[in-house]
Amino acid sequence: MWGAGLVNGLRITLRNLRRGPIAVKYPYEKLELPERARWAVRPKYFEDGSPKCTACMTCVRTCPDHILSLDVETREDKTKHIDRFGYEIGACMMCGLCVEVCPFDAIRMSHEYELAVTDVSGLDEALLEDVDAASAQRHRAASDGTKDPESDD
Amino acid sequence: MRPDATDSSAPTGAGGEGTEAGMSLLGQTAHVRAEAVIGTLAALKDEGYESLVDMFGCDTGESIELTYHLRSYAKDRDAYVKTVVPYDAEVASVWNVYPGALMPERETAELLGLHLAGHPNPRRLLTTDGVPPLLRRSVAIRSVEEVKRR
Amino acid sequence: MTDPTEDVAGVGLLAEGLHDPGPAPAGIRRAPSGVDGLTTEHLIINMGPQHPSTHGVLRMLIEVDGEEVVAAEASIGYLHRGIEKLAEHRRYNAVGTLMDRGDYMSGIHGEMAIALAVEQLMEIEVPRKANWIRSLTSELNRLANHLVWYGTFGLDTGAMGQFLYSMRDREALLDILEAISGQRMMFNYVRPGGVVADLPAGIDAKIRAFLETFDTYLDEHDALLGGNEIFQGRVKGIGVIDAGKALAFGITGPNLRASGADYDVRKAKPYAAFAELEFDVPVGTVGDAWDRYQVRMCEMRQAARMVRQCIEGMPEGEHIAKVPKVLRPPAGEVYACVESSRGETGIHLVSRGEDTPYRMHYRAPSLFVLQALEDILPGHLLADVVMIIGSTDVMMGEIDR
Amino acid sequence: MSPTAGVIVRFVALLGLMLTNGVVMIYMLRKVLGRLHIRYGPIHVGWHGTLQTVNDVLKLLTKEDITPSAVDRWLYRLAPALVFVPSLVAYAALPFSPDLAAVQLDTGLLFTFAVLSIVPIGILVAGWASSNKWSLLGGMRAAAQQIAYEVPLLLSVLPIVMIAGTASLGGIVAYQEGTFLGVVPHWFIFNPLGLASFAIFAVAALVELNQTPFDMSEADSELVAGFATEYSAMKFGLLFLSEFSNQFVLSALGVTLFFGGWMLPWISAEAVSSVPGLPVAVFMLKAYAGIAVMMWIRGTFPRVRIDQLMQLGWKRLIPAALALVLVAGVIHKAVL
Repeated sequence: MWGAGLVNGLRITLRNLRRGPIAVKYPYEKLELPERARWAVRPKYFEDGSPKCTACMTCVRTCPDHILSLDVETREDKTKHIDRFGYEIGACMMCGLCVEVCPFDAIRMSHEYELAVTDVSGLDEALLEDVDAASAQRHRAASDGTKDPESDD
Repeated sequence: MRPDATDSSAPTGAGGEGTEAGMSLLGQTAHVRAEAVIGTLAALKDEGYESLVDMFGCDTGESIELTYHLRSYAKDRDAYVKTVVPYDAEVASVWNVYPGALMPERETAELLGLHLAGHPNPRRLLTTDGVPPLLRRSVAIRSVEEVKRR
Repeated sequence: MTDPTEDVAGVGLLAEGLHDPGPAPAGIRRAPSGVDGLTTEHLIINMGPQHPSTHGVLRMLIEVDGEEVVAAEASIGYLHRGIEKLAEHRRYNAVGTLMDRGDYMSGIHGEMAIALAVEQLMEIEVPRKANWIRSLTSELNRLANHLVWYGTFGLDTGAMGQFLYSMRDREALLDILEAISGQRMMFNYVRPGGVVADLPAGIDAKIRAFLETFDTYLDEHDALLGGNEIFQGRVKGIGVIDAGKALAFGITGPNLRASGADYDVRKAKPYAAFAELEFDVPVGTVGDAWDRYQVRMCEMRQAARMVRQCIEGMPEGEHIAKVPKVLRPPAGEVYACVESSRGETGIHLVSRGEDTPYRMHYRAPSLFVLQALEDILPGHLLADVVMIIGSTDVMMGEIDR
Repeated sequence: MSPTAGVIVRFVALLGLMLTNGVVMIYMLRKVLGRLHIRYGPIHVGWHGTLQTVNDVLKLLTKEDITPSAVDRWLYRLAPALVFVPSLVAYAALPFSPDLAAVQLDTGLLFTFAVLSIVPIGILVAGWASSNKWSLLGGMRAAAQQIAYEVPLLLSVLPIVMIAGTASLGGIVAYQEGTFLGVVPHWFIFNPLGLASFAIFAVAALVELNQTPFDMSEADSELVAGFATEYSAMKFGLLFLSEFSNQFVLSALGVTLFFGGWMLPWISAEAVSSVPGLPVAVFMLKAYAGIAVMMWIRGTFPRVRIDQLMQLGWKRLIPAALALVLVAGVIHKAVL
């Protein structure tokens, strides 16, 4: 009969009505992210709070959009001091390539997705500022062989 | 105009004389002079290659190499017709043999700085007027420093 | 793209002044122009780039005689980001992020195309489990894409409900893909040599839960839109692309199969694990919007069936082959194609041995559908134009690249 | 009370009813459509979003009222009035209860349809005056569609007038009192002739109201926003509000003609009218039930193409309506 499809359509919308809304009321209820979700890049630290980054510039070279920048000064005794590890979060596409390629597991993809800022200067963050870079031996000592940090690159 | 010697008049099988070794990965490839392109394509179409899958150009440093990728669904085989044209050359449009080449030709001509002859609508497809031919090696991309200073 | 400030009349095909309308389609009687001194004029309408029902930023210049389309021309380029140029300056592991943004509804297919091209060049042997994971994620991505097509196709005809029901199912799919790859649409998951990470634990429970409810929901979708007589009346018989015209214009994928030509890259040139999966390929007869609708709905059922097979038969093993950190494929030129949800997405890769591609051409299936649209639109009504564009599921991201 | 004071009081009452109707119906539409589409609808503003529409009206009042330059100035301003006033006047003849009706007209039915037929003229003027190709198409479509469907709308109501013997809405409601063999109430919906004419009335009413599946004039997926594209702030508010009040008027008309107006089934008319306020409540409830069904249809069905709509109208509905009038005449003379 001509109208059968129409009536069936009405029945389906009514059944959906009875199923009840599935919308998540965002600011009040939040969905929890799966473990692998990739959002803003964040530095990682040793237990004593010093950053694991050894300023080896691998991630800076790997980033396809060139948004990571590292101002470093090497002192005479080969230790490095990171003035600013710049990260332009406004232009980051969160592809995770820097984290994959970092030989010292010094940065991670966090679960922070609420990254709105009110002022445009907030788009250019500094991951690490005015701090001493960790040295390779420190990593070897810390990991004592569990993970070989000196993988070749 | 007689298609030149390298063109394979009976392309089945004979069309396979790929030039450099590296090209063999592509399979049947026919290298043709620019004027013989339409002749070869028409011959291949009667041969059973009824569909043009793709058409694109590549800037090889000293000239532009146009590639026509044909396919015969009946025999499930692909064939490539390649030709080399100088920069800013006048390229004859093949749309009446393969109407599928209408837009790809416009895009290739626009992005590689060629001129289309015999095309119903030879206007620019993707970029507005005044934009240089982007896919030329000569047109530089923003350097890392420029990107950083944005 | 024509210069937006330019007067609309002086544009491409329409530049030669106004056309006289073709033969009136069946059932439409056209008022003769010039009768008793009344001359009718054709309107040139700008449908897009900001128009509610052009998918993405398509701008169609339509010359209309009353409601009937006399001539149509697509003016595109509003989403041109120069993916092919950018690819010449990126390393091989980062080109996948570009391909995600080409056809942004089926990122996995784009990434797979470039991965296959590099693997062919470097003769990398992909482990069996990686192939199975690739097939699983590509079918999940196809489902998500067809659901968006279904929802927006319903919106084009004016029904709001279908869009929200399809979004409900798509959310579940995107959550699964987020759990596997880390992001909902910009996956960056398939890499030359395999996939970047193995399946997370408990993912097959999540997929099984989705599949259970999905079958009932899919039948509901089909009944709600496809079963609706008004929709059938709107869709049957319009936008007919017969097999000959489809092949001549280089159309591939569901639009080609809807016109009756049985060609699917997953069957003709099997890649990933599609050789080991059984699925059948739906083929239409006439090639009108109704056949395109049927073909895509049936493809969704086949995709769900394949996802089920993938979970049950997932082999053990490595998820990626031993691949050097920086890929330097040997000099050469290769063409790798993939059955993406819109047709055959192909990558023509020219390499000169450096760590960045020398030239990467991205074959976009929607570009060939768009030029066929320009050819078939005259003769339809304005309301049909929206339906035909909706039924072919053209995607501006991959047309403009 | 002098007659002019009476008219002013009635006018203010109708205007108040129309505005509250508009506010309640917009909120109801969002909630019904929301729940149909498995989402919430407004929830933040006020208790469960009830103040949402009040906010919207305030927003429309305070928004800048832009008059595009290329617009036909006078017609552009006249159009919202041409659409809003008829839908306000159409409330006049509705019988809310045995004695409570703004105007007791003997030809209430014809008056309501006559007033409602001015609305398409307003839409056409709005479409033409906005000097925008999309709204011109929207205006043309609306004119063609509503003029084509006014004929079956009137014809479908003629059998009711013939059987009830009067064109006054109060009279028609009174006729529907009592029950047939004690079980079936005298409502016209249960009368076979009434059922047939209700089918045609429902389709024609949906087309008159530009409701899905016939919302051709502001088919948002084709014509951007149809005739209302160039209107902003309160002018758009007037167009929008009159669309909803038309919906209420036609739903109320359907209730009066087919579902026994303010009557309750199986209860006598005096019992209902003895309780103060009950008839008005029953009438409004039935009218809103009709509106809910329209919203249910709006959330489900796609849109019909304009030429299919015309063919349905001229080739199927009008002949059917004419045949129905013929059959009703013969039966009415032979049987009753």
